[in-house]
Amino acid sequence: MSDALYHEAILARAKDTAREGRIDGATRTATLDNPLCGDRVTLDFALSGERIDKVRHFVRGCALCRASAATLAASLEGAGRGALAANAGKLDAALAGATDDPVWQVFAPVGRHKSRHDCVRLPLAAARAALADAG
Amino acid sequence: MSDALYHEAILARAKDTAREGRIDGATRTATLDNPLCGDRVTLDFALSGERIDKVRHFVRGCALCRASAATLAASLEGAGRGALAANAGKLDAALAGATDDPVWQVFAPVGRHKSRHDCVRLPLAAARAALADAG
Amino acid sequence: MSSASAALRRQFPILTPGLAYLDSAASAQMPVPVLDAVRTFETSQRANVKRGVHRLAEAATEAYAQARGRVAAYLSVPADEIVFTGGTTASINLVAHAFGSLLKPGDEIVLSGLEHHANLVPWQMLAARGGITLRFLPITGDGRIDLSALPATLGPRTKLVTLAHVSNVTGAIVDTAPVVAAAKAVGARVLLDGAQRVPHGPVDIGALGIDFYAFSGHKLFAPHGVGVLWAKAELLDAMPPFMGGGEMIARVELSGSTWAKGPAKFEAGTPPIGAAVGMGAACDWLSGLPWAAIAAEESRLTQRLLDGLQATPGVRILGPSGLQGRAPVVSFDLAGAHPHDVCQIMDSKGVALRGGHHCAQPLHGRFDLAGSTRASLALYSDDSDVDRFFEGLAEARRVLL
Amino acid sequence: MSSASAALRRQFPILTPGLAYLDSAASAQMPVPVLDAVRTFETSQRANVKRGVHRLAEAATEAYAQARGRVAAYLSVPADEIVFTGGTTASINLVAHAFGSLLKPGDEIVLSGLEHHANLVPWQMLAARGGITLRFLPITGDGRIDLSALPATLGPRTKLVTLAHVSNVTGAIVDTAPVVAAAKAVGARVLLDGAQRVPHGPVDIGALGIDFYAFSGHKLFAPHGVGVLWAKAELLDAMPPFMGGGEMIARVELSGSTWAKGPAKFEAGTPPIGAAVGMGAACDWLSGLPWAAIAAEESRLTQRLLDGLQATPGVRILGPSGLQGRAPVVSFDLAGAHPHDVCQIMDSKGVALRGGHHCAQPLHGRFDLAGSTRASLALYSDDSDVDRFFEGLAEARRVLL
Ligand SMILES: Cc1ncc(COP(=O)(O)O)c(C=O)c1O
Ligand SMILES: Cc1ncc(COP(=O)(O)O)c(C=O)c1O
Repeated sequence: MSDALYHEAILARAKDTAREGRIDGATRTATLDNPLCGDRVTLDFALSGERIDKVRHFVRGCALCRASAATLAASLEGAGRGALAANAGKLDAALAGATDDPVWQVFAPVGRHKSRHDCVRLPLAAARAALADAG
Repeated sequence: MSDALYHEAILARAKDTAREGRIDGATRTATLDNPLCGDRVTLDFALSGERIDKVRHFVRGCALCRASAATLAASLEGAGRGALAANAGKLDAALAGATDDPVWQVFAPVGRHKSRHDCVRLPLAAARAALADAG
Repeated sequence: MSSASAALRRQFPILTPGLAYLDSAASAQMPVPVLDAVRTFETSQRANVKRGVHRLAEAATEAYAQARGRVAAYLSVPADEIVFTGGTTASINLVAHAFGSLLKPGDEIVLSGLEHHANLVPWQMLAARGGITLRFLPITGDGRIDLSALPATLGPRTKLVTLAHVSNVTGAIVDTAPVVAAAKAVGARVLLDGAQRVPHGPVDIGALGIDFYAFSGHKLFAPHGVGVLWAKAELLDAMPPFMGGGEMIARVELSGSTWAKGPAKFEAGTPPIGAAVGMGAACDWLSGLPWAAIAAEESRLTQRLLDGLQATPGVRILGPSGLQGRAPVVSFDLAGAHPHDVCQIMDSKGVALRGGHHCAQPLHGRFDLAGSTRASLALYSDDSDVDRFFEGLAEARRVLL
Repeated sequence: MSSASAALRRQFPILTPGLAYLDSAASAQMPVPVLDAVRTFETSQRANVKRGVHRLAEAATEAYAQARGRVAAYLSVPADEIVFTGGTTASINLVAHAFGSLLKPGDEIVLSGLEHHANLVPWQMLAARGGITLRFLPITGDGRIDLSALPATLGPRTKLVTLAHVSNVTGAIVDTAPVVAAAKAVGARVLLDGAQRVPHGPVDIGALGIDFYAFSGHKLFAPHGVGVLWAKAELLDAMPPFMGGGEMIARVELSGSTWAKGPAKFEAGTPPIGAAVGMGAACDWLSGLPWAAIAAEESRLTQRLLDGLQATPGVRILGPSGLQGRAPVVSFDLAGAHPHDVCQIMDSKGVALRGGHHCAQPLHGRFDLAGSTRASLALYSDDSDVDRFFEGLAEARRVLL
């Protein structure tokens, strides 16, 4: 039996390399570390005003972190900047076991494992840092 | 019932003021503190060569410390300097419950109370400091 | 003795019928809920915290975080302002180094003449290291910090005022409002040494308007070896770390390192996990107790001690003679008898007291004494303790005087 | 599994049949004799130490002194050279401040590239404070300190060489003789971080010719929150105190203070008494164990881990491939799998491992990794743990690769 944490859907997300990489001349970028494990996430954004044209993630981290980064990038691309807060709310709900959002509910099994919450939250924190007080 | 520690003989020694005080122009003197309780013992000696002519003790301390100082002073006066080591040995034996020395065996009940060993040893330590490396 | 307090007392297995434990200001005893919380941690949750993802590591990390939350709740502060340390002494040394390193030669720190050595020696060491000047509020005849000296003692160079919330010798509770007002007026920070305050009920730290608060687990019915420093988040941010090592870093390279944020920055190395869990359990247990009733009982017993001592020839009480602004800590001098002799004889009657300078030599110097004898109460104290105390005191007087 | 080791294992109530606890290098578990010693202290001897003359205070003081003696016996050193601290990190910070304050700008300290952050960050902080230069011995490809660099790294300005006795990542045991000889030749002192050495049997510290030794209770089958600094008496004499407060003073006046002698000078405040009693009980228990047999068993299990890992595709072991000069700590990288994912999946099989940088980021940098997965053994480890480890590893590979 594999740990429910590592079900097919989450592993597929972790292996989703569609938006992996960097953006040359990104409008916004941020790199964040998780000091407890040394993991590192970089998120690059190409913006047109409030609209997010393109997102790339570059993760040195665990499968959960990579799955979260890929999920976030896919959710934000083409959306407005406000979509970040909405997605963060959906992840929180998934961790609390209180969502049926088709995109984020794959992270629901992480809810029971507090030590891994930071892994899935790190990409959202990096996005928040990158998009903060934009003008 | 009074604690066996504070029996008549030891209290009598504590109240023995025969050699209490200081010696003007003492040949040797030393003051020691017990840092744990703030108690302080001063021992003054008047020596003629190896012979101890006179001893005075000045104690700010508990009854056990005063009794020990008075006992030591009485034992050393008129003796040679070597008598200090002999008396220290007798006190150690008394604390170990292994003596019938008529002078020091009054301290035998202190043996059971490790926290008070320093109280009765402080005067001997002061004497040792005063008489150390004498020429 | 009320049946409520009898039920409380039964929670403390060490308090056997023959024992009048009146030394709670040195270390208070541990109730069953705390003993059990520690045992449960050690036998079913024990692991190192934070970095681990296995079940025990998760359980330990959760228990440690819960402990921080429970302590924070007892003090009405956010959990991320609670730093676990080794004790009050370690907490104050942390501030003396971390906050102290932000000070400049010529800056001044204000203390009082009744401080425990833990709230004096670290500042003397900082003064020697950093060219800081210490200034002292004097002590009144009844063992209080003389707050009328605040205006003359504080000035534009004052950067910190650091005082015992409750004196461990006189029991005097400092009136914090004028201290905080005077400090604010000159832009100084305020640290309170709460070691003797927290065992007597929850403290609303936020309401005090202070900046730092320090205390120990072992006086708060928890294990030895854990303590707390509470500091405002802005100060935790502004201060450099004190000790270096694991857990307090963001990133380490051979050429240099950067620091974690929040309390972690000040918790270098593996923390005292089991002891912290015990402290959390103690705070949780204490938070549920009927404090108005307990305070009334502690006061009633303190009054009995004060009355009986005042009626005893040769006794001088070091501290306020009444209950106003006073914690249940009663120290006294018995003329002609040394505190250790008094304690020893009273011990033979089953009465546990403490004698000596109680780590407050300057205060005893102020009273022209080398030491004193102290009876200190806690929530489990009852009339039988006070009865035994006076029986023991009569015996000590009979033997020694 | 021999019946002797099965009997040992039964002493650890937390080691239930479903659990393969392979995280002892983070925190080892506590056996019944240690659990009981702590409980006995807390329920029948608990009081503050030293100053008290009542029965509990005498019992507590005696228990604390006995603990010091038991730790000293485990290390074959005099009891008055044992300083109780909060842990390895606190011990090393103590030396960095106390010994560090005797150094001058331009003096050098030699470390290695595999140190735990606890034996690196305090020296970086000292370097910044005191103008001290840090120099590093490099690490070999198999995770050992490269002692061939000693002559080029040590020089007349070297005042201290401070190294892990055993690496908490690679398990490499440092060869102390050439280190001590090289340090002696230039008049430098030697500190060994023994955190990962002491759980594997008594150490004759006197025979090593070193000056300081540091370790933690929680890795030695005792509570968290207590540690030891051993230092030569002459160094305890020469160094100023680190923290100030109660117990470490000779006399305190408002104008200044003087210090106690011996270990007391470095034990400011109420010590972690119950935890120290637990550590003494642990040392006492450990002193009576058949170490030749335990070492042989630890080696045999380590060999099984090494053999099985070497036969696993994609696995790279960080550390010596053989048993020579190696403690039972085995870290590895599984290509394409993150350590936390490996640990998490293996936890679902009841295997407790640790993943990450293990507070040794520079060492992982040396290997071009962010982290690794670590299995660490203790005297209670057995074949069932290793069996489960390989079952779990197979599952992790199946899921992740
Ligand atoms: C008022 C006060 N401050 C500080 C301390 C020191 O606490 P600890 O020894 O637990 O560090 C004590 C108790 O000893 C105290 O009563
Ligand atoms: C080699 C080594 N040194 C130092 C430490 C730090 O010990 P502690 O966290 O108990 O202070 C550890 C363990 O974490 C270690 O393995």
